[in-house]
Amino acid sequence: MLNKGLTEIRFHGRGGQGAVTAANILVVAAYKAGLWGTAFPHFGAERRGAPVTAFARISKRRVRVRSMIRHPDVIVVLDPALPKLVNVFEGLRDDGRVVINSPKRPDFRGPWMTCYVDASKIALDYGLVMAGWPLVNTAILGALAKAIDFPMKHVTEGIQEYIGGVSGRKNAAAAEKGFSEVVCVE
Amino acid sequence: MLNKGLTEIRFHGRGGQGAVTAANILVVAAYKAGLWGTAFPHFGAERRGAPVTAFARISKRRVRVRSMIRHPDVIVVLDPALPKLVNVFEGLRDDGRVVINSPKRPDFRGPWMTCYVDASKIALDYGLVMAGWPLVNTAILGALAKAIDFPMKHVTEGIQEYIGGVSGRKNAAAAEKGFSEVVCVE
Amino acid sequence: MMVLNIKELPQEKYLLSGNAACPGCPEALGLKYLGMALDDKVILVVPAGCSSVIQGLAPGSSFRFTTLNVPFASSDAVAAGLAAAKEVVGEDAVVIAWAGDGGTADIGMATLSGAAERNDNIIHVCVDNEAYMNTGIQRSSLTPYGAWTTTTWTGKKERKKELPLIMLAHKVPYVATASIAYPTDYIEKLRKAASIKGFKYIHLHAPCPVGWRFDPKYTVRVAKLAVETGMWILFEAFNGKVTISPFSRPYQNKERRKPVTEYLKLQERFRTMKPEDVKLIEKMIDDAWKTLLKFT
Amino acid sequence: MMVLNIKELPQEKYLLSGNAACPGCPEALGLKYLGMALDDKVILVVPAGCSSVIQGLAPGSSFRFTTLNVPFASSDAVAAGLAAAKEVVGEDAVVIAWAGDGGTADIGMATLSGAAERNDNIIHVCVDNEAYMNTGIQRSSLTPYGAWTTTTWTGKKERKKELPLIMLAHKVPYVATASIAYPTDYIEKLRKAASIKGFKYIHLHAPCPVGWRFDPKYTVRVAKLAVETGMWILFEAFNGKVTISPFSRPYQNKERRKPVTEYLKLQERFRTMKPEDVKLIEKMIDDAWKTLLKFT
Amino acid sequence: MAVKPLTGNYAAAWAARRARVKVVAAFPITPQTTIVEKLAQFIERGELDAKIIRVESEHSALAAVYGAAAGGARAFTATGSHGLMYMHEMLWWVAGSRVPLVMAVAMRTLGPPWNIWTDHSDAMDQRDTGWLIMFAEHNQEVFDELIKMFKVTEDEKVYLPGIVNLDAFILSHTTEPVDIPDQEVIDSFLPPRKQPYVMKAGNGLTMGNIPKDLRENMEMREDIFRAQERAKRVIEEVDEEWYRLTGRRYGGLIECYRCEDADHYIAGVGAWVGDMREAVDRLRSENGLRVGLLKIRYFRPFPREEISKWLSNAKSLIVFDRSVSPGSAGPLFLDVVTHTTLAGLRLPIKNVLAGLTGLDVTYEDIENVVLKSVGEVEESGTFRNFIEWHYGGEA
Amino acid sequence: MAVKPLTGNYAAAWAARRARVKVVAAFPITPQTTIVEKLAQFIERGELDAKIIRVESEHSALAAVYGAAAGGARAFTATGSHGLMYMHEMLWWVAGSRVPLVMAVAMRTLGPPWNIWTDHSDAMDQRDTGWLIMFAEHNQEVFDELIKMFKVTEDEKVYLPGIVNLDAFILSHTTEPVDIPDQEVIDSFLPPRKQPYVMKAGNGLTMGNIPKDLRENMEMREDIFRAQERAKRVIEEVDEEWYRLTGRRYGGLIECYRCEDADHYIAGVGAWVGDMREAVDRLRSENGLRVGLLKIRYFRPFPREEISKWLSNAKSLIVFDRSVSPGSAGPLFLDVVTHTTLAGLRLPIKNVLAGLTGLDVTYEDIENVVLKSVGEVEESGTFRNFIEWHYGGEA
Amino acid sequence: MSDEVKQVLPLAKPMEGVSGKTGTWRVTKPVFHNDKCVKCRLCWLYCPESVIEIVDREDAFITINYDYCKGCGICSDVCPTKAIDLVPEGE
Amino acid sequence: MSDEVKQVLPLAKPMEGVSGKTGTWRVTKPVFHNDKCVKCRLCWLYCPESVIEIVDREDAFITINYDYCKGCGICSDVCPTKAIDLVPEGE
Ligand SMILES: Cc1ncc(C[n+]2csc(CCOP(=O)(O)OP(=O)(O)O)c2C)c(N)n1
Ligand SMILES: Cc1ncc(C[n+]2csc(CCOP(=O)(O)OP(=O)(O)O)c2C)c(N)n1
Ligand code: SF4
Ligand code: SF4
Ligand code: SF4
Ligand code: SF4
Ligand code: SF4
Ligand code: SF4
Ligand SMILES: [Mg+2]
Ligand SMILES: [Mg+2]
Repeated sequence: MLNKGLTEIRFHGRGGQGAVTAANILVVAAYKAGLWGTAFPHFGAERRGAPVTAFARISKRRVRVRSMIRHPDVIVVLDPALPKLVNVFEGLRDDGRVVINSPKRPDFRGPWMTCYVDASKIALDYGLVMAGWPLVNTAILGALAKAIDFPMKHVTEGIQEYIGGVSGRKNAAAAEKGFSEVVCVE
Repeated sequence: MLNKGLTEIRFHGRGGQGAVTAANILVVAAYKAGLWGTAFPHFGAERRGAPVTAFARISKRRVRVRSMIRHPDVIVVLDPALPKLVNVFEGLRDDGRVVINSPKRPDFRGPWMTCYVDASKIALDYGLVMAGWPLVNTAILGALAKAIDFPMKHVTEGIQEYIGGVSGRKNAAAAEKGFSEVVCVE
Repeated sequence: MMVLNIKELPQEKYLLSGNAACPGCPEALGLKYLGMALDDKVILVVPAGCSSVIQGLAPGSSFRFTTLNVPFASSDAVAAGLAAAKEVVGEDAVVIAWAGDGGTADIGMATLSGAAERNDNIIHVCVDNEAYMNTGIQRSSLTPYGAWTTTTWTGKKERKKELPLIMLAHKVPYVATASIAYPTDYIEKLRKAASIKGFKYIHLHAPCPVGWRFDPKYTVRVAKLAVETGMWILFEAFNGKVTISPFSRPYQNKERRKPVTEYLKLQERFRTMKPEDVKLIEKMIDDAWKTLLKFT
Repeated sequence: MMVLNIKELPQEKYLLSGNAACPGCPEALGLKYLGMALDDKVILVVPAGCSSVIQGLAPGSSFRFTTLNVPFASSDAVAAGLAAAKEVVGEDAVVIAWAGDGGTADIGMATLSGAAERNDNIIHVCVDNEAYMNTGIQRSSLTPYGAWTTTTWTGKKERKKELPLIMLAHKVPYVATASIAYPTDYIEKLRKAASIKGFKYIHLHAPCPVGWRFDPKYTVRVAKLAVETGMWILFEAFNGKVTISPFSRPYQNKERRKPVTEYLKLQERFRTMKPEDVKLIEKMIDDAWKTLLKFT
Repeated sequence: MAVKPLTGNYAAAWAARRARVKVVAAFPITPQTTIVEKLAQFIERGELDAKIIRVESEHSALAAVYGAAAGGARAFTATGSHGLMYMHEMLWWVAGSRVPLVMAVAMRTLGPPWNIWTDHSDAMDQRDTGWLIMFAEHNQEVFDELIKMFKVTEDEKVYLPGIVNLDAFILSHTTEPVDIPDQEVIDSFLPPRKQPYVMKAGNGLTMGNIPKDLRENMEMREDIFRAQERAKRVIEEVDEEWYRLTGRRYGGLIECYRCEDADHYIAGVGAWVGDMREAVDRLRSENGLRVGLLKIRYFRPFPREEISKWLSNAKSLIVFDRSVSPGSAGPLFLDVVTHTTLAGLRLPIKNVLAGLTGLDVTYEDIENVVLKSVGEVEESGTFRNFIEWHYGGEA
Repeated sequence: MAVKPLTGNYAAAWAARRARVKVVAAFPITPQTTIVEKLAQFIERGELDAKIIRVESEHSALAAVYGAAAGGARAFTATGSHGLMYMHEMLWWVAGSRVPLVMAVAMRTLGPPWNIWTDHSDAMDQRDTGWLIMFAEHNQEVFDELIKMFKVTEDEKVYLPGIVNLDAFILSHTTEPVDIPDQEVIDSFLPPRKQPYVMKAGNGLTMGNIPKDLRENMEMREDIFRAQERAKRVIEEVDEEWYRLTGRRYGGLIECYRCEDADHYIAGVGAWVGDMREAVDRLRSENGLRVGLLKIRYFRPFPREEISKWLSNAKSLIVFDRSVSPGSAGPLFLDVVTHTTLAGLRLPIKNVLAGLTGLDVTYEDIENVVLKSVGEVEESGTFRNFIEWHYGGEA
Repeated sequence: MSDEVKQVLPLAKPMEGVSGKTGTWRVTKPVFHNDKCVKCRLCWLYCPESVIEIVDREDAFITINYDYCKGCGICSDVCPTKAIDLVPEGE
Repeated sequence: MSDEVKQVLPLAKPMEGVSGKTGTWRVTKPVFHNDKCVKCRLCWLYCPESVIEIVDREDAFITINYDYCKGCGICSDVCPTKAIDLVPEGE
């Protein structure tokens, strides 16, 4: 997927789940992989639990474009319940990908490829919990890497640089797990 | 003098002496006389006792010009001591007039006509005193009217309109006195 | 002061459901009770702050109050103008400047103090969540000593400005403190304020789960603890004469106050506090009571 | 507090002769004594007001103090920045925001209150001539009840904002009142303030012959009467603890105060006052003393 | 009708009185101060039935009259210079709210150094805010335009606030005869206040919360732009109506003085237009130069069409600015050049920057500039400099 | 050298850190807030040896850094939108004082209604104040230009304060790789602070009292005008020096992208210049249109000479404004038209008003506008409208 | 320029759900148990969303409008008898 | 545009008499009488213009610099022995 030059990604999560962090880490990873990346939140009144979006662009060239992403190549869904609440597929390209935190194959269908992973379980397994919530954003980053053929090594490096310390290592491990456990179906 | 179209007058007084009021009253009088007038202070930090200036323009046509008066036709000096303190004659036209509050013929000389009147005495005679100072501005207005052939009737009307009441009448009387007592010498 | 009974409170909603407040928001509570107190007699003047966001997105609004949003530094002056207009056109209205701690005590301080001195006929409600929440938890002059914010990473070094005291010193007809944990008290104070002509000041303590870092279910608990530890004193003052309000009266007696740590420990913003800081806070509480009681 | 002897005062002039102050100007006196107190250690920050005019016309200045003129609403913030700069570059300076009652209590109130709360290392001197004199005698929040100004033709209807009390409520390290009639007291207070780190507030009573409408020869007399009638109370407070200054001490005792009419009658601005207004003022004086003494 | 000798400031106060404003709030600043003082007096004497709020700053002054106006009362304030800068944020807000409101601005130099004399920087600085902005030439115009401004701003085609600018001292403190029509005359001219909405207890209106749809928000900006365009005709109509009532007419957005046969033009705003008239007359009579004068009355809306109409046969134009945008040129010049260029005009245009910080400018100064500059054009078809700082005077 | 993924705001905070600012004072406002938060963190962690003053308003923010800068310390602040409006008075004062000082402005829509998205009205509104004003396209430029701005403003040929503008969210909150040179590198580039005078106890300097001679005061205004002109060369030299140090160069006041052979031009400032580049590339590759892009980096001083040089053979120009002066046109447009006209250029110029109040603008939108408009020019030699509001999008 | 007047104003009218169905924000869900309820109304009083209605039926003293309940949990915390449980949303 | 650097700055330096010889403002003039003087220095202390100098000579304890004395009269008012008279200026 990265070969097409510019890959546009939209993250869906809930306020407090770390969608913006995921997008940022992707930029770090991209830079390590010799790519250029930009990440930006869709800012608004971000409230705990409320659906939020974040965006990232990954490209071989410096990314110059600043406008909103209207036709993402990839959507990443951090919360299994979100597709029922908001139209996460809006604008998604037919040849796109959906990467979703879900314990089982989700029942929505579309022309895109769907990759799912039980990121919540992974997070809990690795002790990644804050205020009662599983921190799923790194596990799902691993899954995303798989889905778009992004070099996993740089993802784990990126996570460790961004988060640091013990927590960084745990998160990197969760990402590895996400990478290895994700299942993609057409 | 008023025949030349535009007459430019500069008043010299001290902070608190009413030079600006004199200029304003002249505008009222001018309007009553079918003339146009504008009056403006040279604003600054006006301090009690400090030398101050005010300006007036009298014209048959509406006065459009707003710039400072650099070459007055007439200067009016409310305080006999002022010529010693500031150059009251600056820019005065050779064919101009000086109207000054002075008990006797002043000893300065110049190409202009000099009109003097003991305005302080008139003010005291008419009980025009404030905070120990004689209010000389109306007496000197009378003298000015004489000096520039300005219809005295309108000056007294102007004074009464501007000041009003008993005080207005006293001031008008002082102006009449100034008109009748002024002495002009070449 | 008579305490209202819950059953007497109206059911009408003035802050509508589906608004943009965070879960557990104290400002939402403050607005809800405001509606209960004064219903549609109110015109709200709201400077920038969480309460401007809580309204949700136009062309809809979650406020049933007539509401004029205004620049951050302007609320009391706008309110004064509005109140003047209502007076000259002969319309009834309770004009309320509804401002956060920032809009009240910082950028709005000159305007507040000016309206107080002129005795403009408005109520100013300071909804005090002790930081600039709308911009993401920066310190304000009403942030308490020791609290973490995103501009005081190691805890605030200065004490909370004692604004109720400062407003008392302005000698306005009515000054009161209130807390979102004691709605009946707050509602009565609002009603009293509305019945008085001139400048009225109500300072509403409003613990914010987001900025103070506690579980949103504890909003009311934290607010209560503030009163029970004596950190926040409920009182009212007519023309400068102070009366401690019923819910705070027990805590005049220092012995009956709960340990302040019970209040502090629920809040992550105080996690960097050292024991000596806690001592200092205890002393501040004592001092505040002492000072206030001088005016009773 | 020890009272200085006149002979100990320095002869150096910091306000030069030939300045633009009106005859009998109290601000000129305030500046003169400031020079006596702190000489060339001072950097003055001066917002708009008579003191910006008194400097006279550039390229000359009647001030020998290093002086930064600043916008009307900005003095304490500029001073705070200057003081911070001096601290980081390691230079000694006593940074003083020198503002009128308008620049202090009205447009500058938020800035003042902000600097106080942050405890910025500056002295704020409020040179209080009880109106906006520089623009021609308009009322300020510090204009007293009943005074004529060009925006209160029939006398001001609101009371003078009690700013010293308000600053006390800010709990800053040092608050003092002073009067141009008691230069030694004022000079000592300035020196004390300069020796303390943090925010210091000095409120200087400055009767203005032009705005209060009295003969300029009475500037000192009027200022003295303010103290002797108990209208103006000289005190100082370290960390909120008030001490009545020696020159005011006699007037704690109401009996020893001169009748307030002696003060009022010298000033034409009070000429429209009625006997009941005078009563009201007497009551205000009593109240002010009572309140202040609570903090001793 | 009564002709009174009034300063520009008193003319402004009288206009507010005759407009029956209901709420006044203002903060003193030289040279505006006497406007507020006079209004305070009118009110305290019971001659004007209004409330005055003696606010603690200009930000609050505009905030207070804004609150009053939003609440349905005709409201007025006045300021200038630093006062205008201090309330600058509020100007944006008021226009964005579409609340009609009228303000007099006594234009004065911005510091440092402190300086109380006239300079147009403060007024020009407001040109993006959405307010209608007009410049008066004399005290009668101050009065007339303030009255008319109420009517224009309260027209449903406009619903924007408006400023009438008067130069420090040379208008604000200059006394000259001003005709103040009787109250009934003004009442017949100025209908009761209208505005697009009123903040009223119980009507549940919310003004200013975050928009869901940014497109709609941008349309609000465009609507302000359109309202400015629509205001042009309203201004002209109101000018005509005023003429029928008082016999005084100013030409709407622009007056062109002695333009019928003019070759060369000068343009300016504010009080020195009077001196420019004098200069034009003299250049014609003494130098035989056919000079016309564009008196730009309204700067916002900018008289794009009118100006280009007058200039279609012009051989040159000199724009006098009494302020400057450092790093570029005079604000008036920027607008004039742009709009004449868009209209397809191609003529030598020159910017003379003069009278800033209150430096006195005489008609002789103007004559000298014109003589020299027009000489250049007649000689070479163009000006030697496009931007010239002129200090004039006899020095 | 270290490349860090940073938001525009963090890049700004890093620039202040690398410039070794000594005093910071700021007041939070979305979207600027994280600049101050980060600086507070740097300082509290001891990573930056500076004092931070947590002021109670923006007026005080600029006042405090002004005091610090006047006192001899390198100082920094940041704001945007209403914050910038609230400190507007102070901007005039700082420039008038000739005290160098640097500010980052996160540009955001002005209310009402409240709206946090990008719009250039706040930045453009400062154009008369005397400040240097530049617009960054991306986060690297935010960092680079802030560092360079310190050097430019502290150059004795300039001694004026300066602003670096960054668009709300699309720069301020967008993370992308930014190269942050090591401290020693910056130290070698940025000399210790210089300024024309320092307020120091004992030196008896008075700044800002009333001038005796108005001529001198007017000369001060002219000197600001001249300093802006002089700044042009300084900006170019500093750009070159930066290039030698870092390999990054931006072309001084202006960059012309794909202009060598261009027929038609578009011009703009700020972050959407990135999208314009994309549009230009596509218009060339897909539509065979030779379009060039004028990226105007500095709006003050306005690149009068450079812009006209590039446009000498242009067939048309479209100026994109993300703000408007109601009653006239876009601020950028006003400057561009004026200065190209003065340079004797005569080409169809059009103003597209788009992206106001944060409305998203895509490169497709830009392409569409250009295709349609250039079509008009090629057909008729001119544009159909000179001012066009463009809402774009798919709706 | 068009002369047609159609003001676009920054106004809004009261409306429920302007921030959407905020019940979707819920992470934990309050569940009411009538049997434990002592009808004190505190939950009703303190619910910041005003989504608790006093119905005073036999089967339920109160109801919760889950369309807008944000799941803050205040009702549960203030309930003197723990008649409101907080359970993870979606379970 | 010239490239020459010559800043014109809003600065001033301390100088006596920047508002001119302010003695000319005088309406009344203070006249000192040495015989009545008790050397209390109050006139020196309270003179707002700082134009009174303590010379402590036999013939005069103080002198007044009339170049700048504005004639406010404070010295006369504060003098405990009325050793300073106020007379109308010019008489
Ligand atoms: C002039 C100005 N400066 C800054 C802001 C940004 N701002 C909006 S809300 C806010 C903080 C509000 O804090 P507070 O008043 O305590 O209300 P809260 O959000 O906590 O309810 C700030 C700084 C603004 N809107 N206008
Ligand atoms: C923003 C702003 N508003 C108004 C003014 C005008 N102004 C200058 S001095 C002054 C009054 C000063 O009053 P105060 O602070 O009491 O000082 P005083 O003149 O009495 O010494 C005013 C209103 C100004 N310079 N700037
Ligand atoms: S941040 Fe706090 S005060 Fe603001 S909306 Fe959220 S909970 Fe309410
Ligand atoms: S008006 Fe009063 S305070 Fe101002 S300079 Fe004159 S005497 Fe001094
Ligand atoms: S969880 Fe919160 S929002 Fe839901 S019903 Fe309980 S108190 Fe109300
Ligand atoms: S708080 Fe508990 S006991 Fe009281 S009414 Fe609600 S559910 Fe019942
Ligand atoms: S009259 Fe005034 S200025 Fe003159 S010496 Fe006496 S106190 Fe000083
Ligand atoms: S006040 Fe009188 S007695 Fe005292 S020193 Fe002066 S002149 Fe002599
Ligand atoms: Mg808050
Ligand atoms: Mg004052």
